[in-house]
Amino acid sequence: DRSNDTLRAAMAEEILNLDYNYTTKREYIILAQLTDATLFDIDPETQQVMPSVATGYEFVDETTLDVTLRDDVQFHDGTLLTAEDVAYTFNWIASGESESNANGVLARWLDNVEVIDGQTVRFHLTSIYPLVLRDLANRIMLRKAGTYTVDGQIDRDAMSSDLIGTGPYRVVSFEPGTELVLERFDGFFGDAPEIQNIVVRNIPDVGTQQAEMMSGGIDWMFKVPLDLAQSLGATPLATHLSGADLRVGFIVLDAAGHTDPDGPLTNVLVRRAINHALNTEEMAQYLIGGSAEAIHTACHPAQFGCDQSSTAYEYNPERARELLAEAGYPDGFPLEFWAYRDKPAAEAVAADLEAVGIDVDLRYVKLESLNQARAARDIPAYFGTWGSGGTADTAAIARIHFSESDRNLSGDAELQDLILSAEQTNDQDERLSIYSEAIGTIADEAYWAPLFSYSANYLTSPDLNFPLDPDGLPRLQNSSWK
Amino acid sequence: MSKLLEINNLSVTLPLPGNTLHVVRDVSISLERGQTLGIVGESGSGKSMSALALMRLLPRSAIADATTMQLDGLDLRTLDDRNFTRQIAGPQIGMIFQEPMTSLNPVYTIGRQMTEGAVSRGLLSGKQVERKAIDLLERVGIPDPAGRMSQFPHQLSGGQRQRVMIAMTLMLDPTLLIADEPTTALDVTVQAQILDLLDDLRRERQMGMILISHDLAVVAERSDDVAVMYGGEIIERGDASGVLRAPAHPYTQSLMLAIPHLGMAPGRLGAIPGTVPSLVSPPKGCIFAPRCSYRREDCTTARPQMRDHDGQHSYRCVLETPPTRHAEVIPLRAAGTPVGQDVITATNINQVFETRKALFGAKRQIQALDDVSLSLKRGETLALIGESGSGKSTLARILLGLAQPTSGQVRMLDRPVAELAPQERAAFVQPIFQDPYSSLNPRRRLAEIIARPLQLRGEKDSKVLKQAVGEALDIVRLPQRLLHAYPSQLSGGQRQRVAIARALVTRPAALICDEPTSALDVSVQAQILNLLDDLKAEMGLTCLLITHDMAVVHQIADRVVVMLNGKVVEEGPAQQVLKTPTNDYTRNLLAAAPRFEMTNAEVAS
Amino acid sequence: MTDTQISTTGVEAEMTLLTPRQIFRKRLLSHTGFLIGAGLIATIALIALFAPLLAPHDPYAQTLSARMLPPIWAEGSNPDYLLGTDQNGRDYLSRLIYGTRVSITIGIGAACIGMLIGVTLGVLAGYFGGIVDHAISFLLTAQLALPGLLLAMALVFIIGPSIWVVIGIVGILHWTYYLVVTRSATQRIRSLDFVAAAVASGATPRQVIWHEILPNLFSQIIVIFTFELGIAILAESSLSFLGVGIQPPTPSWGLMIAEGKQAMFYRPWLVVLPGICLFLLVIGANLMGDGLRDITSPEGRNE
Amino acid sequence: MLKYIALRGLLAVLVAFTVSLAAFLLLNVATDPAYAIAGEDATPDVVETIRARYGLNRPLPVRYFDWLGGVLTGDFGESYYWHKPVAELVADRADETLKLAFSAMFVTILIAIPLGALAALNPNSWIDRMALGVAVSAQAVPNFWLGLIMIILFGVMFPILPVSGDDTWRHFVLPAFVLGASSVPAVMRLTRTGLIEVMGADYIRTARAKGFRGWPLLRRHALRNALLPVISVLAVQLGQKFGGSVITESIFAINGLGRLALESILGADIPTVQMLIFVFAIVFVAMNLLADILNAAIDPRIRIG
Ligand SMILES: Nc1ncnc2c1ncn2[C@@H]1O[C@H](COP(=O)(O)OP(=O)(O)OP(=O)(O)O)[C@@H](O)[C@H]1O
Ligand SMILES: Nc1ncnc2c1ncn2[C@@H]1O[C@H](COP(=O)(O)OP(=O)(O)OP(=O)(O)O)[C@@H](O)[C@H]1O
Ligand SMILES: [Mg+2]
Ligand SMILES: [Mg+2]
Ligand code: NI
Repeated sequence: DRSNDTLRAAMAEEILNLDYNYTTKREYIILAQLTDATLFDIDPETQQVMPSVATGYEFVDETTLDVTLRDDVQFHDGTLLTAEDVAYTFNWIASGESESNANGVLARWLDNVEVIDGQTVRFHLTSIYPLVLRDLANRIMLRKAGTYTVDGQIDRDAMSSDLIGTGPYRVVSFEPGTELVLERFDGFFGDAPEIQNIVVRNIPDVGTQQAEMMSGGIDWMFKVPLDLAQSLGATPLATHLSGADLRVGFIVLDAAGHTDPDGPLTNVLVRRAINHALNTEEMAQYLIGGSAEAIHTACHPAQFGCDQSSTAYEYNPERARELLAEAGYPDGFPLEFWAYRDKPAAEAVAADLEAVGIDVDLRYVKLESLNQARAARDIPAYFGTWGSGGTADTAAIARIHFSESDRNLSGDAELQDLILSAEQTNDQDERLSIYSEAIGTIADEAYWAPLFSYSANYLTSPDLNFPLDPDGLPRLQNSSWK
Repeated sequence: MSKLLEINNLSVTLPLPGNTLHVVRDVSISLERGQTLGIVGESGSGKSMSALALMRLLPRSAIADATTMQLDGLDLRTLDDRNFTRQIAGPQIGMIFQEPMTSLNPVYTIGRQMTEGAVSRGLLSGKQVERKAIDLLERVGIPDPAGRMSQFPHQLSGGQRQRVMIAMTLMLDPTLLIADEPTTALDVTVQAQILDLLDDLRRERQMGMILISHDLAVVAERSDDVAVMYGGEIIERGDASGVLRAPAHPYTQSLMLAIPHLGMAPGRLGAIPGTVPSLVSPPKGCIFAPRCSYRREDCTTARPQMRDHDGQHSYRCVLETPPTRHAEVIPLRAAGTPVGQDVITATNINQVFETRKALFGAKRQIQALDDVSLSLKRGETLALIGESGSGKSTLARILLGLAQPTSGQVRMLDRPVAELAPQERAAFVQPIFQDPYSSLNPRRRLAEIIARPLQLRGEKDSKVLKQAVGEALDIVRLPQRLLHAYPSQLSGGQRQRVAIARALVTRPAALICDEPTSALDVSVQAQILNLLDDLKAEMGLTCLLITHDMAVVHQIADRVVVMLNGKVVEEGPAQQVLKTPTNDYTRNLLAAAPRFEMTNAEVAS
Repeated sequence: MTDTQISTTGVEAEMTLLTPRQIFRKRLLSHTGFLIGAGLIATIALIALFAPLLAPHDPYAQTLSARMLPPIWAEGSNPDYLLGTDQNGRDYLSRLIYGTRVSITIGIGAACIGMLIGVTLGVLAGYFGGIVDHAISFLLTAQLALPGLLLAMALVFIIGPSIWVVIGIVGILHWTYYLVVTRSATQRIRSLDFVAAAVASGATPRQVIWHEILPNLFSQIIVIFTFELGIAILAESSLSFLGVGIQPPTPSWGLMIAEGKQAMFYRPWLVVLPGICLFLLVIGANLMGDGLRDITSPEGRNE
Repeated sequence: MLKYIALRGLLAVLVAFTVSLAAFLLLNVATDPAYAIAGEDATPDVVETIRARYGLNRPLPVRYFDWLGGVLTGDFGESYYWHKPVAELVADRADETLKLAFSAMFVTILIAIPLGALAALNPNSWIDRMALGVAVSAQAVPNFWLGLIMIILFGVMFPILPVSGDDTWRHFVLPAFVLGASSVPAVMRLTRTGLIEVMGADYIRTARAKGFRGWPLLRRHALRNALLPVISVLAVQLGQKFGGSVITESIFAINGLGRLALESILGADIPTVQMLIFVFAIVFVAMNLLADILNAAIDPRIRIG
């Protein structure tokens, strides 16, 4: 609402905890951008590492990194950030007792952080890790030393509601699951945002959100289903924005034969047939819309190392049938196909597979159920998506899907070694060629049937100026009134 | 001075989907101050409808019409409903009903219900009303009347509630009191008290009273004038002694012959053939014609005139002089059948029920049977009498083996009943219950109902079953074509016969009949009692008969056992107990039983 | 004159009376509400039966380029799709027609399961009383105290959604009405004299229950069945609406409403059309239930 | 009386424990909360961390008895999501649900009882038919559909009422109507049948014979008796509304217990679900008890020993 300089954003997911060190979901990244600052920023356009709380860095050797800090970074309670604070934050999260959600990310490579002087900290790495700076930029929010120990007791929820961060906005009030009120923080070290107040309301139902948007009750909503975004965007009541999104959608096929050692999916011809059967162009255009595009790689084309020259299987149901026949399934076979989001797309996939003779039993379930079934190796094929945590690097998608993880259904040990080897080097060219080879293998073996990249659909009130970034992360702090 | 009540040509019709019931037709009655008019007639004859029409309490859809309807010279027909309810219902005409248990509002105190009529009319001040209510309660014989004012109806017994109803009606000092079967639901001893009370009050206050009853003896004892109703019409009316001692109409005559009389030697009863007429279309001729043994051609062509008979009373019949009934009494067929050994003996039976009065309240024990011993001999009819709640039905269930006594032993055929296999027991003794409506499964055809005991015994051959059912129907004199009817298509008497047929199909040696006729009209009761007599004569049936009617005991029993509060208080040969009771309670029971003080000759006149 | 003889005139008068079944039929046919309800249900059942003949399209066939077309009366419609298309470009009319199958299958299946459970427990509790009755009453209280929708969600969650799971769960959650009614009816019938007569003839409890009690519960069970039919259909649609019911792409009206919900302001028919179908089916069941209840209750129309 | 209440209280607790045990088993067999907490892009190590953090790697019976032990000391555990004691959470949310339940009940009573009474006093008239029509229709309209239609109608076509949130009384108008409408058929039918039955009772005939008719007859003699069963049903319906407004609360974005329950189930927030189900069971039994006590207060025949 421009009149009282308050941006009212709606979110369907409940906001329960403001401390991004203890959360994972996307909504929390958006909020963390507002309330917290990280050591570095990644330029969304160029993917370059930019200074933020840190002014610069230097690799002392392959596993030692020195980072220098600004001297004017203020916490929301007015105290200045020191090197001790930074070291505390990282050491705490890396320690097992933090039980932080970021612990896994950090513990992989961080040994400890040491204070060199008032403006410098030193990171000791356990091994070579090419994505150090990205992790520093994305995952860890800085806290005052001792934050998580209250009266001698560990309190992991210390920052969950009365957050003291270093970001451009500070928390005025927070009612978990209902409403978060933020106010511009005048002591912010960076560029001051234009809008004075941001109110984030939880409205679980998109229909209700939309009604609120129409009646002027909210100014911004995201994750808007395409149809709604288009329809409402066509009215003067709201503006439809469609931005890029690093998220990609794909079908993971049980090539390893976890569900059935001799099942059809263990046959590469069948997997190729499935790739041929899917009209991904139409799905991208009609069901996801906006900037979404069909993809043929197991990564987002915008990601570093995502080589687009790998095999592409064009939409060709005839060919798919032939391949199935060739594989010994002229009459198709029954296939349990799991999905948890984008129901229309899941149904479209099912319909396309049915069209080439595969008898699909669509199991549209809650994410938890899918995750659980997958962990139990009970899923022959599922419609997955991955947002890479906003990281425009193939590493962010390849590692989790093709190395030791229940998401890896390829059963290809060589591929796994290949992908892990990319993380043993800081040489970007070498990484590029490794990923290129890996992506090529995945495509040739048709371990996946890549579907499409996503598009982020937003609806904003007509007088809101909301710039979009190519990495697909909404940054409310950059908005302004028209 | 005009008569207190004068109604001429009252008709009531009830439109039903598809047709119309003519429930009251052309009824004329009149009543003097201080007099009692008794209206008698079998169930469904339109007694209540006539009274309700007077009170404007008919069902919503009913239409009432009369040429005269005057109360104390005031033409009631000119009053609109509002004025009628203010001026007549209550202050002028009071009415009490049959069901004392449900006629008081359960959620308000006695006091409130007694006083509200007067208070809402502003007749008396609060204090006065209270005083008057307490006085009246005292007058009707309620102990501790002041305390009762704050009690609720459920805290009173049935007889007390009926007294409260009477007192409540008297609060507005009506000039006419209508009592619609005021005592039918009560025990005979209580019945006598209530009727005495009503009589006294009528005399004290010079009220007119209409006493509706199906019990001819009650009406004979308590009324000045009597109207006999049949099929919605008054077929005979006049002074009580004239109408009931020297009935002129063939129907009234038949009715008198159908009732067992305490004062006469027991003999076959004169059952009226056929069933009550349908009220859907008014008959052109005499309404009783289809069942009348004096039926003539002209009976069915035109409605007979009301005919004067010895000045005091008149009747509606084509016969100019009333027919004379045959005087001889046909003796019972089973009289003097030999009595054999004990077949069922109960020794020292105790039955204690545990009930909770309130939800989760303390348990209460009811000693339903207290050390009862009794034996039933082969070939005899043993009557068990006693007031309501004295444990008769409980004992019957125990004798049948349907319930286990708390202590004591029942021996059947010289073996403990528990040792008998259910089939053996069933083959020996069968029950007949009071309510012919609930004793037949409404979802089964008669053939299935009657064949069921045989099937349970393991008989599968459909031919055998069919034959047995046919024979059973013959025994109870039901036509074979009813085989495929449902119980709902039968009259009460026919149903009771089906129940008897079912009991007899396995050829048991004994029947235990729990009030088999008390739900039936007297004419039907006569059929059933005669049937029992036949069965005894033809099959040598042993019979335990539970009843509360002294006349029935007199009619059919060889021996009688009197129960009070779960104890046997007297036992002996029937005629001896009835003539020379030794127990006070039995004496009261006998004294309270309404009776015609008539001789055989009188009935025959 | 033989007094025990029944005059034939009287008997003949009674023989013209109708059997209970005939009376029932006659009253049914003169009850407007019942006729409307039965008509609705019959029509919908026929549609379900002949869905393949009636549906103009394959309800699963998608044309992504023809998504969310409006119905024929609205602007921009395609005459090939009488009621437009859904978000995957499938013919809405065909999906609505096939949706009858889901609703009717689930309604009947769940009502039957509920009936089996409820009537069994009700008859046992009513007939045996005592400890059996107490145990069953406790079960009843526990069941009633459980928020049904939540439990259903949790259960579907566990077993994974499919039409049979939904039938089973909706059925398992809807037996209380049967139980309450059959329990008290059994208690009442049990105390009637014809039961005592059967026992006196040596009938075992089983024989009494099958032969004497159940036939008398029949009409009440039918009445509850029709009501439960409606309730089960609504329950399925609620579950599907919440996303834990019927699996896509199977056409279920509740699911269709949930899917259309997002676009309801611009394409209200997506919500309104399946809503109306659901309404008609359930109202049909309820009218039938009301009618049957009126007819079987002795005083005529009196719930 | 006290003994009765104590016994019923015991029953309530027993029911609550039975129900919560059932819920506990169901939920735990159903889902692994760790996955739910972790979210869409969670890596396995995050899931593992979470599992350890919440003690989800302990055997089921241990966890149940742990929970039970907590409950006996008044501690219902901590929500996996909200990071605060479940009891606090439920207490926080309860007021919205209470407001919604009571206002819905108000709507129900306002519509159902007068309509039922009018129908009963004019049986088979057009009023009666209309009332039955309302009842049958209200029964056949799915709650969620009515909610959506109300939003379309009053939020968009005639935007006179807010369609989401729970700030002012105006926010409660639509949800209260939608939720209240679902109880109208039962209450209306019961009022109607009850009154018809009472109007045919012998004691009403007695009152008529004493010269009462019309409104005084209804007020002084019929209403109290007829309302006895209605009160029980109202209490049960109110009890159900405390827990059963899942759909209404989520459609209208009211932050009450229903929505909390929905989200907790979908998110496998077992402690929260456990407590909610426990509380709903207690509320249900308590409402029944309340109905019994009210009935006993009105009807002298029922005396609680
Ligand atoms: N509400 C009603 N609807 C239809 N028919 C009725 C109604 N009330 C009474 N009848 C019929 O009207 C006729 C006369 O009934 P009424 O109650 O006057 O008989 P009664 O002589 O008082 O009988 P009883 O001795 O059984 O009380 C009967 O055939 C009865 O079936
Ligand atoms: N199942 C039972 N539980 C508790 N009390 C019972 C039970 N059956 C009978 N009683 C009580 O036992 C006593 C005797 O009842 P019973 O039915 O045997 O009397 P009755 O002489 O047959 O009376 P009526 O003439 O009214 O039929 C009554 O006080 C009754 O309330
Ligand atoms: Mg009568
Ligand atoms: Mg008895
Ligand atoms: Ni003769």
